[in-house]
Amino acid sequence: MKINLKYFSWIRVKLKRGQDTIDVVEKITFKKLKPYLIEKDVIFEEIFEDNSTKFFLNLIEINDENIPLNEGDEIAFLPPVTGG
Amino acid sequence: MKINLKYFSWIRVKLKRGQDTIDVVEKITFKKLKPYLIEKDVIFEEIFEDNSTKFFLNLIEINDENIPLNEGDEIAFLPPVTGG
Amino acid sequence: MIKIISESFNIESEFEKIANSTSGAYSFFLGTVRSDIIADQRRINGVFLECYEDLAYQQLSQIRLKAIERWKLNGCVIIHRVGNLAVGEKIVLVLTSSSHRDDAIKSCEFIIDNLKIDAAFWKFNIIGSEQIPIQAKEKDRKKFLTWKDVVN
Amino acid sequence: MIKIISESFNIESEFEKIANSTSGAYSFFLGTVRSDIIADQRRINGVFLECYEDLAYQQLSQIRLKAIERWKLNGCVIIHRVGNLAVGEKIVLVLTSSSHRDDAIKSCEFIIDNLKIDAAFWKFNIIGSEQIPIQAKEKDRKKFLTWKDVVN
Repeated sequence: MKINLKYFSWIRVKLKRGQDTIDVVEKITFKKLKPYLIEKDVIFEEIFEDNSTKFFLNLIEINDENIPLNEGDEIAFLPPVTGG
Repeated sequence: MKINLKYFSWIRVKLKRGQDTIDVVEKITFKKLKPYLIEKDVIFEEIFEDNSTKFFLNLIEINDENIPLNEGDEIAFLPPVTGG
Repeated sequence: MIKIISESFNIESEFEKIANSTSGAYSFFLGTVRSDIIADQRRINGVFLECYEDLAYQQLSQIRLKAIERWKLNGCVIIHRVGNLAVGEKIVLVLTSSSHRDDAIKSCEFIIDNLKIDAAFWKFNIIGSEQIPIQAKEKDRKKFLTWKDVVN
Repeated sequence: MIKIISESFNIESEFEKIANSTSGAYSFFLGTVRSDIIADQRRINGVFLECYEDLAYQQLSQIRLKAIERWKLNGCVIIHRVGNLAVGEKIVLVLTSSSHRDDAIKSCEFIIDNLKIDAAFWKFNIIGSEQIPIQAKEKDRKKFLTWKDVVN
Protein backbone atom coordinates (compact mmCIF):
# COMPACT_ATOMS: atom_id res chain seq x y z
CA MET A 1 0.00 0.00 0.00
CA LYS A 2 1.07 3.60 -0.55
CA ILE A 3 1.55 6.23 2.14
CA ASN A 4 2.66 9.84 1.86
CA LEU A 5 5.41 11.43 3.89
CA LYS A 6 5.70 15.21 4.27
CA TYR A 7 8.89 16.87 5.49
CA PHE A 8 9.24 20.35 6.96
CA SER A 9 11.92 22.77 8.11
CA TRP A 10 15.42 21.31 8.61
CA ILE A 11 14.15 17.82 7.76
CA ARG A 12 13.05 19.01 4.32
CA VAL A 13 16.36 20.85 3.87
CA LYS A 14 18.37 17.81 4.97
CA LEU A 15 16.46 15.39 2.74
CA LYS A 16 16.44 17.94 -0.10
CA ARG A 17 12.77 17.18 -0.78
CA GLY A 18 9.41 18.04 0.74
CA GLN A 19 7.66 14.72 0.33
CA ASP A 20 7.82 11.07 -0.58
CA THR A 21 5.24 8.53 -1.55
CA ILE A 22 6.40 5.10 -0.41
CA ASP A 23 5.16 1.57 -0.88
CA VAL A 24 4.91 -0.44 2.33
CA VAL A 25 3.30 -3.64 3.61
CA GLU A 26 -0.36 -3.49 4.68
CA LYS A 27 -1.02 -2.38 8.26
CA ILE A 28 2.60 -1.53 9.00
CA THR A 29 2.85 0.40 12.26
CA PHE A 30 4.60 3.77 12.57
CA LYS A 31 7.10 2.06 14.88
CA LYS A 32 8.04 -0.43 12.18
CA LEU A 33 8.09 2.24 9.50
CA LYS A 34 11.04 3.92 11.20
CA PRO A 35 13.71 1.24 10.64
CA TYR A 36 12.33 0.74 7.14
CA LEU A 37 12.99 4.41 6.34
CA ILE A 38 16.44 4.38 8.00
CA GLU A 39 17.41 1.40 5.89
CA LYS A 40 16.45 3.30 2.73
CA ASP A 41 18.23 6.51 3.76
CA VAL A 42 20.52 6.88 6.77
CA ILE A 43 19.52 10.53 7.21
CA PHE A 44 16.34 9.23 8.83
CA GLU A 45 18.41 7.98 11.74
CA GLU A 46 19.29 11.57 12.65
CA ILE A 47 15.69 12.62 12.10
CA PHE A 48 14.28 10.03 14.45
CA GLU A 49 16.95 10.74 17.06
CA ASP A 50 15.88 14.38 17.40
CA ASN A 51 13.22 14.15 20.06
CA SER A 52 11.88 17.66 19.47
CA THR A 53 10.28 16.47 16.23
CA LYS A 54 6.58 15.64 16.23
CA PHE A 55 4.89 13.23 13.84
CA PHE A 56 1.35 13.75 12.63
CA LEU A 57 -0.81 11.10 10.99
CA ASN A 58 -3.58 12.62 8.91
CA LEU A 59 -3.34 15.88 10.90
CA ILE A 60 -3.41 14.18 14.31
CA GLU A 61 -0.29 13.90 16.46
CA ILE A 62 0.98 10.36 16.82
CA ASN A 63 1.13 9.47 20.51
CA ASP A 64 1.15 5.70 20.19
CA GLU A 65 3.74 4.48 17.70
CA ASN A 66 1.96 1.12 17.44
CA ILE A 67 -0.81 2.72 15.42
CA PRO A 68 -1.28 0.76 12.16
CA LEU A 69 -1.11 2.73 8.93
CA ASN A 70 -3.56 2.56 6.05
CA GLU A 71 -3.46 3.14 2.30
CA GLY A 72 -3.24 6.83 1.48
CA ASP A 73 -2.24 7.92 4.97
CA GLU A 74 -0.22 11.11 5.31
CA ILE A 75 2.57 11.29 7.87
CA ALA A 76 4.10 14.69 8.50
CA PHE A 77 7.52 15.27 10.10
CA LEU A 78 7.30 18.48 12.12
CA PRO A 79 10.23 20.14 13.87
CA PRO A 80 9.27 22.76 16.50
CA VAL A 81 7.33 25.53 14.75
CA THR A 82 8.77 29.00 14.27
CA GLY A 83 6.08 31.06 12.57
CA GLY A 84 4.47 34.32 13.60
CA MET B 1 -5.89 91.90 36.86
CA LYS B 2 -7.47 89.46 34.42
CA ILE B 3 -7.44 85.69 34.72
CA ASN B 4 -8.98 83.05 32.48
CA LEU B 5 -11.19 80.21 33.65
CA LYS B 6 -11.79 77.12 31.50
CA TYR B 7 -14.64 74.72 32.20
CA PHE B 8 -14.93 71.12 31.02
CA SER B 9 -17.43 68.24 31.00
CA TRP B 10 -20.42 68.60 33.34
CA ILE B 11 -19.07 71.90 34.69
CA ARG B 12 -19.18 73.42 31.20
CA VAL B 13 -22.66 71.96 30.65
CA LYS B 14 -23.89 73.26 34.02
CA LEU B 15 -22.47 76.76 33.49
CA LYS B 16 -23.60 76.75 29.86
CA ARG B 17 -20.23 78.19 28.81
CA GLY B 18 -16.69 76.92 28.27
CA GLN B 19 -14.75 79.86 29.66
CA ASP B 20 -14.75 83.16 31.49
CA THR B 21 -12.29 85.98 31.74
CA ILE B 22 -12.66 87.64 35.12
CA ASP B 23 -11.20 90.72 36.75
CA VAL B 24 -9.80 90.13 40.23
CA VAL B 25 -7.51 91.86 42.73
CA GLU B 26 -3.75 91.45 42.30
CA LYS B 27 -2.17 88.36 43.85
CA ILE B 28 -5.49 86.81 44.87
CA THR B 29 -4.99 83.20 45.93
CA PHE B 30 -6.95 80.30 44.46
CA LYS B 31 -8.42 79.75 47.93
CA LYS B 32 -9.84 83.28 47.97
CA LEU B 33 -10.99 83.05 44.37
CA LYS B 34 -13.48 80.34 45.30
CA PRO B 35 -15.87 82.40 47.51
CA TYR B 36 -15.53 85.23 44.99
CA LEU B 37 -16.83 82.96 42.21
CA ILE B 38 -19.60 81.51 44.39
CA GLU B 39 -20.78 85.00 45.19
CA LYS B 40 -21.03 85.78 41.47
CA ASP B 41 -22.79 82.49 40.60
CA VAL B 42 -24.12 79.99 43.12
CA ILE B 43 -23.47 77.08 40.72
CA PHE B 44 -19.82 77.33 41.76
CA GLU B 45 -20.79 76.10 45.20
CA GLU B 46 -21.77 72.74 43.72
CA ILE B 47 -18.64 72.74 41.57
CA PHE B 48 -16.30 73.28 44.51
CA GLU B 49 -18.15 70.73 46.63
CA ASP B 50 -17.45 67.90 44.14
CA ASN B 51 -14.10 66.62 45.34
CA SER B 52 -13.43 64.56 42.22
CA THR B 53 -12.74 67.77 40.29
CA LYS B 54 -9.13 68.81 39.76
CA PHE B 55 -7.96 72.39 39.18
CA PHE B 56 -5.02 73.18 36.96
CA LEU B 57 -3.16 76.50 36.94
CA ASN B 58 -1.31 77.05 33.67
CA LEU B 59 -1.35 73.30 32.98
CA ILE B 60 -0.05 72.32 36.43
CA GLU B 61 -2.34 70.75 39.01
CA ILE B 62 -3.04 73.01 41.99
CA ASN B 63 -1.98 71.21 45.16
CA ASP B 64 -1.64 74.22 47.43
CA GLU B 65 -4.70 76.48 47.28
CA ASN B 66 -2.70 79.36 48.76
CA ILE B 67 -0.85 79.83 45.51
CA PRO B 68 -1.15 83.47 44.41
CA LEU B 69 -2.50 84.13 40.91
CA ASN B 70 -1.01 86.43 38.32
CA GLU B 71 -2.27 88.46 35.38
CA GLY B 72 -3.16 86.21 32.43
CA ASP B 73 -3.21 82.98 34.44
CA GLU B 74 -5.40 80.17 33.17
CA ILE B 75 -7.29 78.02 35.65
CA ALA B 76 -8.98 74.90 34.29
CA PHE B 77 -11.81 73.04 36.04
CA LEU B 78 -11.37 69.33 35.26
CA PRO B 79 -13.81 66.59 36.23
CA PRO B 80 -12.43 63.02 36.02
CA VAL B 81 -11.41 62.35 32.43
CA THR B 82 -13.33 59.92 30.21
CA GLY B 83 -11.50 59.82 26.88
CA GLY B 84 -10.07 56.91 24.95
CA MET C 1 3.88 61.30 17.32
CA ILE C 2 0.80 62.67 19.01
CA LYS C 3 -2.24 63.95 17.13
CA ILE C 4 -5.46 65.44 18.48
CA ILE C 5 -7.68 65.85 15.46
CA SER C 6 -11.31 66.03 14.39
CA GLU C 7 -10.93 64.17 11.10
CA SER C 8 -10.56 60.39 10.87
CA PHE C 9 -7.38 58.45 10.12
CA ASN C 10 -6.28 55.34 8.27
CA ILE C 11 -4.65 52.57 10.29
CA GLU C 12 -2.51 51.31 7.41
CA SER C 13 -1.17 54.84 6.75
CA GLU C 14 -0.30 55.32 10.40
CA PHE C 15 1.56 52.02 10.35
CA GLU C 16 3.46 53.03 7.21
CA LYS C 17 4.64 56.24 8.87
CA ILE C 18 6.46 54.36 11.62
CA ALA C 19 7.24 51.16 9.70
CA ASN C 20 10.93 50.50 10.08
CA SER C 21 12.82 47.34 9.35
CA THR C 22 14.46 47.28 12.79
CA SER C 23 10.97 46.79 14.27
CA GLY C 24 9.57 43.28 13.97
CA ALA C 25 6.52 43.84 16.17
CA TYR C 26 3.68 46.35 16.03
CA SER C 27 0.80 46.53 18.45
CA PHE C 28 -2.33 48.62 17.83
CA PHE C 29 -5.27 49.49 19.99
CA LEU C 30 -8.25 51.14 18.31
CA GLY C 31 -11.27 52.46 20.21
CA THR C 32 -14.51 53.21 18.35
CA VAL C 33 -17.99 54.51 19.16
CA ARG C 34 -20.29 51.65 20.17
CA SER C 35 -23.93 51.71 19.12
CA ASP C 36 -25.31 49.70 22.01
CA ILE C 37 -24.83 52.30 24.69
CA ILE C 38 -28.06 53.20 26.42
CA ALA C 39 -28.34 56.54 28.16
CA ASP C 40 -31.64 57.74 29.65
CA GLN C 41 -33.20 54.54 28.24
CA ARG C 42 -32.45 55.67 24.71
CA ARG C 43 -29.84 54.57 22.21
CA ILE C 44 -27.16 57.14 21.59
CA ASN C 45 -26.81 58.97 18.27
CA GLY C 46 -23.07 59.22 18.77
CA VAL C 47 -20.59 60.78 21.16
CA PHE C 48 -19.01 64.18 21.60
CA LEU C 49 -15.34 64.32 22.54
CA GLU C 50 -14.19 67.38 24.44
CA CYS C 51 -10.52 68.11 25.02
CA TYR C 52 -8.32 70.56 26.90
CA GLU C 53 -5.75 70.42 24.15
CA ASP C 54 -2.79 72.19 25.72
CA LEU C 55 -2.96 69.89 28.71
CA ALA C 56 -3.79 66.75 26.74
CA TYR C 57 -0.73 67.17 24.49
CA GLN C 58 1.43 67.57 27.57
CA GLN C 59 -0.08 64.51 29.28
CA LEU C 60 0.08 62.30 26.18
CA SER C 61 3.71 63.33 25.63
CA GLN C 62 4.57 62.24 29.15
CA ILE C 63 2.74 58.93 28.78
CA ARG C 64 4.41 58.32 25.42
CA LEU C 65 7.92 59.07 26.68
CA LYS C 66 7.39 56.86 29.71
CA ALA C 67 6.39 53.96 27.44
CA ILE C 68 9.24 54.54 24.97
CA GLU C 69 11.78 54.43 27.79
CA ARG C 70 10.29 51.53 29.69
CA TRP C 71 9.87 49.24 26.68
CA LYS C 72 12.58 50.46 24.27
CA LEU C 73 10.13 51.33 21.53
CA ASN C 74 11.21 52.28 18.04
CA GLY C 75 7.95 54.04 17.28
CA CYS C 76 4.91 55.25 19.16
CA VAL C 77 1.83 56.99 17.79
CA ILE C 78 -1.15 58.27 19.78
CA ILE C 79 -4.10 59.73 17.88
CA HIS C 80 -7.21 60.98 19.67
CA ARG C 81 -10.17 62.51 17.90
CA VAL C 82 -12.31 65.37 19.18
CA GLY C 83 -15.76 66.72 18.31
CA ASN C 84 -18.91 64.90 17.28
CA LEU C 85 -18.40 61.26 16.29
CA ALA C 86 -21.11 59.00 14.90
CA VAL C 87 -21.69 55.42 15.98
CA GLY C 88 -18.92 53.16 14.60
CA GLU C 89 -16.40 55.97 14.13
CA LYS C 90 -12.82 55.74 15.32
CA ILE C 91 -12.01 57.58 18.56
CA VAL C 92 -8.48 56.67 19.51
CA LEU C 93 -5.47 54.82 18.10
CA VAL C 94 -2.39 53.72 20.00
CA LEU C 95 0.37 52.16 17.91
CA THR C 96 3.70 50.97 19.24
CA SER C 97 6.63 49.27 17.53
CA SER C 98 9.60 47.44 18.88
CA SER C 99 12.07 44.72 18.02
CA HIS C 100 10.20 42.33 20.26
CA ARG C 101 6.58 41.28 20.54
CA ASP C 102 6.14 41.62 24.29
CA ASP C 103 7.51 45.16 24.36
CA ALA C 104 5.13 46.32 21.63
CA ILE C 105 2.11 44.61 23.21
CA LYS C 106 2.68 45.67 26.82
CA SER C 107 3.49 49.29 25.98
CA CYS C 108 0.38 49.64 23.83
CA GLU C 109 -1.80 48.33 26.65
CA PHE C 110 -0.07 50.60 29.17
CA ILE C 111 -0.60 53.67 27.01
CA ILE C 112 -4.33 53.15 26.50
CA ASP C 113 -4.79 52.32 30.19
CA ASN C 114 -2.91 55.46 31.21
CA LEU C 115 -4.65 57.66 28.64
CA LYS C 116 -8.02 56.52 29.98
CA ILE C 117 -7.36 58.03 33.40
CA ASP C 118 -4.78 60.76 32.80
CA ALA C 119 -5.48 62.64 29.59
CA ALA C 120 -7.77 65.66 29.41
CA PHE C 121 -10.56 64.25 27.26
CA TRP C 122 -14.22 64.00 28.17
CA LYS C 123 -16.80 61.90 26.39
CA PHE C 124 -20.51 62.70 26.18
CA ASN C 125 -23.31 60.51 24.91
CA ILE C 126 -25.42 62.35 22.39
CA ILE C 127 -29.15 61.74 22.81
CA GLY C 128 -31.14 63.89 20.45
CA SER C 129 -29.26 67.17 20.63
CA GLU C 130 -28.26 66.80 24.27
CA GLN C 131 -24.74 66.06 25.52
CA ILE C 132 -24.77 63.75 28.54
CA PRO C 133 -21.37 63.48 30.27
CA ILE C 134 -20.18 59.89 30.64
CA GLN C 135 -19.13 58.88 34.16
CA ALA C 136 -15.51 57.96 34.75
CA LYS C 137 -15.17 54.24 35.47
CA GLU C 138 -13.66 52.98 38.71
CA LYS C 139 -12.64 49.88 36.71
CA ASP C 140 -10.27 52.00 34.59
CA ARG C 141 -8.63 53.46 37.66
CA LYS C 142 -8.18 50.02 39.23
CA LYS C 143 -6.78 48.59 36.01
CA PHE C 144 -4.21 51.34 35.81
CA LEU C 145 -3.01 50.60 39.33
CA THR C 146 -1.86 47.17 38.13
CA TRP C 147 0.95 48.94 36.23
CA LYS C 148 2.52 50.47 39.31
CA ASP C 149 5.17 47.76 39.70
CA VAL C 150 5.93 47.79 35.98
CA VAL C 151 6.29 51.49 35.25
CA ASN C 152 7.22 54.25 37.63
CA MET D 1 -11.53 34.50 9.55
CA ILE D 2 -8.25 32.74 8.89
CA LYS D 3 -6.07 33.36 5.86
CA ILE D 4 -2.80 31.75 4.85
CA ILE D 5 -1.62 33.70 1.84
CA SER D 6 1.47 34.67 -0.10
CA GLU D 7 0.36 38.18 -1.02
CA SER D 8 0.37 41.10 1.42
CA PHE D 9 -2.65 42.67 3.12
CA ASN D 10 -3.88 46.09 4.22
CA ILE D 11 -4.50 46.60 7.93
CA GLU D 12 -7.25 49.20 7.41
CA SER D 13 -9.11 46.87 5.02
CA GLU D 14 -8.91 43.99 7.48
CA PHE D 15 -10.32 46.26 10.18
CA GLU D 16 -13.17 47.36 7.89
CA LYS D 17 -14.16 43.74 7.28
CA ILE D 18 -14.85 43.11 10.95
CA ALA D 19 -15.80 46.66 11.97
CA ASN D 20 -19.11 46.48 13.77
CA SER D 21 -20.74 49.09 15.93
CA THR D 22 -21.28 46.67 18.81
CA SER D 23 -17.48 46.46 19.13
CA GLY D 24 -15.82 49.42 20.81
CA ALA D 25 -12.35 47.91 21.07
CA TYR D 26 -9.98 46.46 18.47
CA SER D 27 -6.55 45.07 19.17
CA PHE D 28 -4.02 44.28 16.45
CA PHE D 29 -0.68 42.56 16.46
CA LEU D 30 1.46 42.78 13.36
CA GLY D 31 4.73 40.90 12.90
CA THR D 32 7.14 41.94 10.17
CA VAL D 33 10.54 40.85 8.83
CA ARG D 34 13.35 42.57 10.73
CA SER D 35 16.48 43.65 8.90
CA ASP D 36 18.90 43.38 11.79
CA ILE D 37 18.94 39.62 12.04
CA ILE D 38 22.39 38.19 11.69
CA ALA D 39 22.80 34.58 10.60
CA ASP D 40 26.23 33.10 9.90
CA GLN D 41 27.65 36.57 10.56
CA ARG D 42 25.77 37.99 7.60
CA ARG D 43 22.68 40.16 7.36
CA ILE D 44 19.66 38.36 6.03
CA ASN D 45 18.11 39.14 2.65
CA GLY D 46 14.69 38.19 3.94
CA VAL D 47 12.87 35.18 5.29
CA PHE D 48 11.11 32.18 3.84
CA LEU D 49 7.90 31.03 5.48
CA GLU D 50 7.02 27.36 5.11
CA CYS D 51 3.62 26.04 6.11
CA TYR D 52 1.79 22.72 6.44
CA GLU D 53 -1.44 24.34 5.39
CA ASP D 54 -3.99 21.64 6.19
CA LEU D 55 -2.68 21.40 9.73
CA ALA D 56 -2.11 25.14 10.19
CA TYR D 57 -5.72 25.95 9.26
CA GLN D 58 -6.90 23.37 11.76
CA GLN D 59 -4.60 24.68 14.51
CA LEU D 60 -5.42 28.35 13.89
CA SER D 61 -9.14 27.54 13.90
CA GLN D 62 -8.79 25.91 17.31
CA ILE D 63 -6.78 28.83 18.70
CA ARG D 64 -9.29 31.31 17.27
CA LEU D 65 -12.33 29.51 18.69
CA LYS D 66 -10.68 29.21 22.08
CA ALA D 67 -10.06 32.97 22.13
CA ILE D 68 -13.56 33.85 20.89
CA GLU D 69 -15.12 31.77 23.67
CA ARG D 70 -12.81 32.83 26.46
CA TRP D 71 -13.04 36.58 25.76
CA LYS D 72 -16.44 36.94 24.11
CA LEU D 73 -15.05 38.39 20.90
CA ASN D 74 -17.21 39.87 18.17
CA GLY D 75 -14.55 39.42 15.52
CA CYS D 76 -11.25 37.65 15.12
CA VAL D 77 -8.93 37.63 12.11
CA ILE D 78 -5.67 35.72 11.76
CA ILE D 79 -3.60 36.21 8.61
CA HIS D 80 -0.27 34.47 8.10
CA ARG D 81 1.83 34.84 5.00
CA VAL D 82 3.91 32.12 3.36
CA GLY D 83 6.75 32.10 0.85
CA ASN D 84 9.64 34.49 0.39
CA LEU D 85 9.30 37.77 2.27
CA ALA D 86 11.73 40.67 1.99
CA VAL D 87 13.00 42.70 4.93
CA GLY D 88 10.24 44.96 6.29
CA GLU D 89 7.38 42.89 4.87
CA LYS D 90 4.36 41.87 6.91
CA ILE D 91 4.35 38.27 8.15
CA VAL D 92 1.39 37.92 10.48
CA LEU D 93 -1.67 39.88 11.60
CA VAL D 94 -3.90 39.08 14.56
CA LEU D 95 -6.96 41.31 14.95
CA THR D 96 -9.59 40.92 17.65
CA SER D 97 -12.67 42.97 18.45
CA SER D 98 -14.89 43.11 21.49
CA SER D 99 -17.18 45.41 23.42
CA HIS D 100 -14.45 45.92 25.97
CA ARG D 101 -10.83 46.93 25.79
CA ASP D 102 -9.33 44.24 28.03
CA ASP D 103 -11.01 41.41 26.14
CA ALA D 104 -9.70 42.63 22.78
CA ILE D 105 -6.18 43.20 24.11
CA LYS D 106 -5.75 39.97 26.07
CA SER D 107 -7.21 37.75 23.36
CA CYS D 108 -4.93 39.26 20.72
CA GLU D 109 -1.88 38.63 22.88
CA PHE D 110 -3.04 35.07 23.63
CA ILE D 111 -3.52 34.28 19.95
CA ILE D 112 -0.08 35.44 18.84
CA ASP D 113 1.55 33.67 21.81
CA ASN D 114 -0.30 30.46 20.99
CA LEU D 115 0.34 30.72 17.26
CA LYS D 116 4.06 31.07 17.92
CA ILE D 117 4.27 27.62 19.49
CA ASP D 118 1.33 25.68 18.04
CA ALA D 119 0.83 26.49 14.36
CA ALA D 120 2.58 24.63 11.58
CA PHE D 121 4.76 27.42 10.18
CA TRP D 122 8.54 27.43 9.90
CA LYS D 123 10.70 30.45 9.29
CA PHE D 124 14.05 30.42 7.52
CA ASN D 125 16.60 33.22 7.26
CA ILE D 126 17.63 33.75 3.67
CA ILE D 127 21.36 34.35 3.25
CA GLY D 128 22.31 34.56 -0.38
CA SER D 129 20.20 31.77 -1.85
CA GLU D 130 20.38 29.53 1.20
CA GLN D 131 17.48 28.85 3.59
CA ILE D 132 18.68 28.58 7.19
CA PRO D 133 16.00 27.24 9.57
CA ILE D 134 15.39 29.55 12.55
CA GLN D 135 15.57 27.83 15.94
CA ALA D 136 12.40 27.71 18.05
CA LYS D 137 12.72 29.96 21.10
CA GLU D 138 12.41 28.59 24.61
CA LYS D 139 11.21 32.10 25.59
CA ASP D 140 8.08 31.65 23.44
CA ARG D 141 7.26 28.35 25.08
CA LYS D 142 7.70 29.82 28.56
CA LYS D 143 5.58 32.83 27.70
CA PHE D 144 2.76 30.63 26.50
CA LEU D 145 2.77 28.70 29.79
CA THR D 146 1.70 31.91 31.57
CA TRP D 147 -1.73 31.53 29.90
CA LYS D 148 -2.46 28.15 31.48
CA ASP D 149 -4.54 29.60 34.31
CA VAL D 150 -6.38 31.97 31.97
CA VAL D 151 -7.36 29.65 29.13
CA ASN D 152 -7.83 25.92 29.23
